[in-house]
Amino acid sequence: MTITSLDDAAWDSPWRRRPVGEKVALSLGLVATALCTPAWPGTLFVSVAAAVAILAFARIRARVLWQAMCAPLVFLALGGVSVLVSVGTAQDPTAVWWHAGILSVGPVSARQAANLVAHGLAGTLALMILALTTPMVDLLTWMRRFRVPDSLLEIANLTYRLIFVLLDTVATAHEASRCRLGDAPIGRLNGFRRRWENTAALMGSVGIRAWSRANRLNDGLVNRGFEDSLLTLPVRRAGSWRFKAVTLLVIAGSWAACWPVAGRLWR
Amino acid sequence: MLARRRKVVEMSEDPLLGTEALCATHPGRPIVLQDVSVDMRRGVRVAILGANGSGKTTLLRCLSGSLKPVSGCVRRLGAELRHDRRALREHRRAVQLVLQDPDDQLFSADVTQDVSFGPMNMGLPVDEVRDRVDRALTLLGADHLAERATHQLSYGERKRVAVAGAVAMMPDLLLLDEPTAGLDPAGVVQMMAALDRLREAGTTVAMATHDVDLALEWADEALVVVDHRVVQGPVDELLADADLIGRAHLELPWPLALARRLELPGRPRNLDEVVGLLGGRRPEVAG
Amino acid sequence: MLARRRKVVEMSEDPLLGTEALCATHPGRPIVLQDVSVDMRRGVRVAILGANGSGKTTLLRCLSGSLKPVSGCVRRLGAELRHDRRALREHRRAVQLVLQDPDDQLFSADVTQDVSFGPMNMGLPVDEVRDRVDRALTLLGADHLAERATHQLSYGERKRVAVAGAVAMMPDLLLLDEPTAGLDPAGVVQMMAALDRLREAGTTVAMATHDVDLALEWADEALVVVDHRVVQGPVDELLADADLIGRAHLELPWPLALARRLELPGRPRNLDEVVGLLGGRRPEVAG
Amino acid sequence: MHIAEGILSPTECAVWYAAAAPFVIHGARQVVRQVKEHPENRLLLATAGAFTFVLSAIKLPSVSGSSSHPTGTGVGAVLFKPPVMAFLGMIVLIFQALLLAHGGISTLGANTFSMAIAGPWVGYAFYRLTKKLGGPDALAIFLCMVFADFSTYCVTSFQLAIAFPDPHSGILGAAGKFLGIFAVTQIPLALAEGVLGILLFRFLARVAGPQLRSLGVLSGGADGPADASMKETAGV
Ligand SMILES: Nc1ncnc2c1ncn2[C@@H]1O[C@H](COP(=O)(O)OP(=O)(O)OP(=O)(O)O)[C@@H](O)[C@H]1O
Ligand SMILES: Nc1ncnc2c1ncn2[C@@H]1O[C@H](COP(=O)(O)OP(=O)(O)OP(=O)(O)O)[C@@H](O)[C@H]1O
Ligand SMILES: [Mg+2]
Ligand SMILES: [Mg+2]
Repeated sequence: MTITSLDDAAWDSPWRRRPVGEKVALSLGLVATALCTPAWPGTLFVSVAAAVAILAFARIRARVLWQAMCAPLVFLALGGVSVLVSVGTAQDPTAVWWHAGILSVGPVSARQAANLVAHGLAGTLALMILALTTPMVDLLTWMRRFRVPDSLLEIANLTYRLIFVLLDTVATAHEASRCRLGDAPIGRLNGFRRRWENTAALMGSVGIRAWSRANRLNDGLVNRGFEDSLLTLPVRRAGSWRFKAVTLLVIAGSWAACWPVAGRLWR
Repeated sequence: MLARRRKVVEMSEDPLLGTEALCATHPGRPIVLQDVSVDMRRGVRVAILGANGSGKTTLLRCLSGSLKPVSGCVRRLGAELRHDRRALREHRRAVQLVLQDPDDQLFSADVTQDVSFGPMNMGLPVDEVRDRVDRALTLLGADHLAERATHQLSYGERKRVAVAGAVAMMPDLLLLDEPTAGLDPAGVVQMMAALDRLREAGTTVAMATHDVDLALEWADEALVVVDHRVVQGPVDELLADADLIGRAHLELPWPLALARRLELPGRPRNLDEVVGLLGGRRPEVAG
Repeated sequence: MLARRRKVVEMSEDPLLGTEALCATHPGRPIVLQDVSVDMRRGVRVAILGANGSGKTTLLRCLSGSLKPVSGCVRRLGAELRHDRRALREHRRAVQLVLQDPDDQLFSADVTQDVSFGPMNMGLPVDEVRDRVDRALTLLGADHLAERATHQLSYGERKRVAVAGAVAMMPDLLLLDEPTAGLDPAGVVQMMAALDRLREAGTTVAMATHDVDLALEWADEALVVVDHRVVQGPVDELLADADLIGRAHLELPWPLALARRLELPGRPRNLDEVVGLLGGRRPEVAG
Repeated sequence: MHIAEGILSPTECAVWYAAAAPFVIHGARQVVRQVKEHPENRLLLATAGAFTFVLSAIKLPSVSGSSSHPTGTGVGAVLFKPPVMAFLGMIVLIFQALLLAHGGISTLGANTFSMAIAGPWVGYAFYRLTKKLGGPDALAIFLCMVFADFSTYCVTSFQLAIAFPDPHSGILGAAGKFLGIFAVTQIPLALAEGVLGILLFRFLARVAGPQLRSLGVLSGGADGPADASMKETAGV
């Protein structure tokens, strides 16, 4: 995955033109469901609903979703293992399935680990609905209605734009450095010391360029009449009652279905 | 004195924008422009030429009001430009500057939003803004880009969107800093065609450029920045002046160079005129 | 099959660098270059031409080893380039790429330090590095800049320092991405003179450019990137091919355009050749 | 190290949001004020945010070949002061959650607390302390970077431990486990960033000495508030 593949997917997604509120409701509604319902079967419903929404309705390619999930999966695996293996002497050695020295795996820790992975997986999938269909800027523009101060949103907006400008700079500067052996200097330990210095030089020069870029962008905006706010046209979007109804149904359904299986509605 | 007087009289005819004894520099630098008096008249295409670092961009920034001169002044329609917020706001509705690097002025994530920035700042109603955005994009031949993400555009596309952002403010005068730099030859032709459409729609255009062939072909007048001063005159005259172009780090455009080498009469500006001058003898050549 | 064979034989004569059935793209993008087989021979000046976004830079990046092809390969002196650290290090001593924007590759506070960046990474002794820096700066006509701070240089000066940084590595082949973009006309002439000196010193030079007049005048061969493929051939032949330049978003260079309009025989490459072709008739004109 | 979406219980999410809120609101207030006084600071703050994000695209050199990325909260704390970093850090965390799937929205409070509040404040405290004791710039910056990373790592481990206490040894035991597991990557990273910080500031001192001095980062200059000095550098 490259640093922009989620964003690229979001810009190209067929759900791009949906009202942001609808997508936020669906995505965060499912996140909340994953958080609050019992891990079994709540997280399963959420995972399935999210995956179906992303792959079937928002038509995101499975590869993109898989790439997006890689990093969180590593974290969940690490977290899962550390929770699964508990340390310390158990009061009742028969209550654990396996032990070696002070390490043991028992039903309690196993349940915890399963909970962690299930909740994490469902939550991340649910969040990906938003990430893969809504470019950051749409979200930020949408947040205007919550009376978040304009200047804060504008900073976030500019951050978004500058991220791409800077990524280009980093990529080209990095390449220029590699061309002159900046990443593979000759010397002890593969030129370890010089490599560090070269990395610092790269970061520093990108930082300085970023700084001057900011000043030039400011000049450019002043030219275009920038005084104290960055107003632009609001985007027109058509809401859909069907989408809202389905959202409500899916969330309420996942919740309700936990009752017969788990016997409770809270985790 | 007399020459100066004549200038003032001439300006009062229709001086869209001009400078008077303008000196300008950047903080902590020696003087960049000294005692510059130039003017841009409605409908006259102006090319600004000069060496790297001579001060073309500096001149444009003074004209657009974003750089305050050290002394002298900028005049729009005869009135001196003050550098307070009100006056500048007025000025920027009439005079728009497009910077060389489109990334220096595209700040918004999508194209329509970005182009709408200027008109929104003017406080226009939303429908009028939408209309202007559409028209600007159409003029630049960029309407198919309206829904795209800025950062996904190619360089040439970003450049056109940047110009559209200025055009949407419907200025009387559009100042462009190297609008064709980095464009492929077909892109240059398209950009020039867009500028022609603009001119037909009533906008006067001036541009800084390093391309002397293009300047000779397109412009009516040239401003040559050399040794901190600016020489103004008909483009073919200035570009035929060997002494001036030497001092200004320019080169003779090819039609003039060819005319000189062949000792042709007149100053052809483009291929057609060269062919016209050589024309009489074509049958011979073909034979 | 036969054509392929012939190619291999030809390459074995002196293929400094080449590609074989190379396909390349950027992560998450559709294919940029498809099935590209080109070669660059010692001493042959190559111009790379094409529309914005056609893939000129992408091709240069593949050739320099910094972009790994999707399939196919890059060959230096007949041997396939592997993309491991050792092989790349070897490759980069022989092939140097200078990017378009000099600010992307100036890392140090002063010019000498910056030019020494590459040689120091090669682990050369300090005296040798000093010597190379001096020679590189002299070749580029920039020795007077040695002591200056990088951020105080003008654009044209920064560009020359950036090239010097690559030259100091003494590559066999120097790849330049738009080395004349943004330079004033005199700066272009100087840059081209520096490239000539480099060539005399034994370095083969290839450059991507949008300036068809310059390409016609300077280059021996052209690589035209069009529709994801690359056409290789003598520069005057390719640039006279109306169909090709139409598809590649190029324009006819003026000497060829003039020759065509006047139905002159041959393909003049520059002013002198045009004058030569027209020469017989000069007295008439003067008369 | 970001806590993934969904794994904290609703109560913990709420608690961490509440813990982070005062810092973020304080930072946001400062930002709003700065921007009102100097509209151009918008661009500089956005650049700082973007730069912090983009740092994750730069790989740190390593002997082994495994890759890690600098987090840069220490640099931010020194250049922009911790309150501003609390706000910028949160923005960057939102971007990371939605652009890179690192972290999440329900865990945003927890992540903000560890990365954008604890890290910068602790790092900055070490930085000020070293300077006050007359330590050299290089040491101050090294300690700032190392402890910014280190405290982030500790806080995250405790946040996870509270969420998943060990059945036998309780929260402390769980904290030990998480600290142990993450130590493999986080301790070398912290030290690496410390070294990188020194090199970075040495580079900047050569290339942009006057600006840094006016920001009060290097010794021998005025120690002005961030907004005033940002204006100064903007003019250079
Ligand atoms: N922001 C700035 N701060 C300080 N000096 C500057 C700044 N911008 C330009 N200069 C200096 O002012 C002089 C004129 O620069 P300017 O950019 O106007 O030249 P130019 O004619 O546009 O050159 P180019 O053809 O390279 O674009 C140069 O010496 C340059 O170094
Ligand atoms: N880093 C990148 N990531 C993704 N796509 C890229 C990247 N660089 C280039 N591209 C895409 O690859 C294609 C070829 O780009 P390239 O830069 O090679 O074109 P070019 O011929 O050099 O154009 P120009 O004349 O504008 O320099 C373009 O469509 C561009 O959008
Ligand atoms: Mg300029
Ligand atoms: Mg290119």
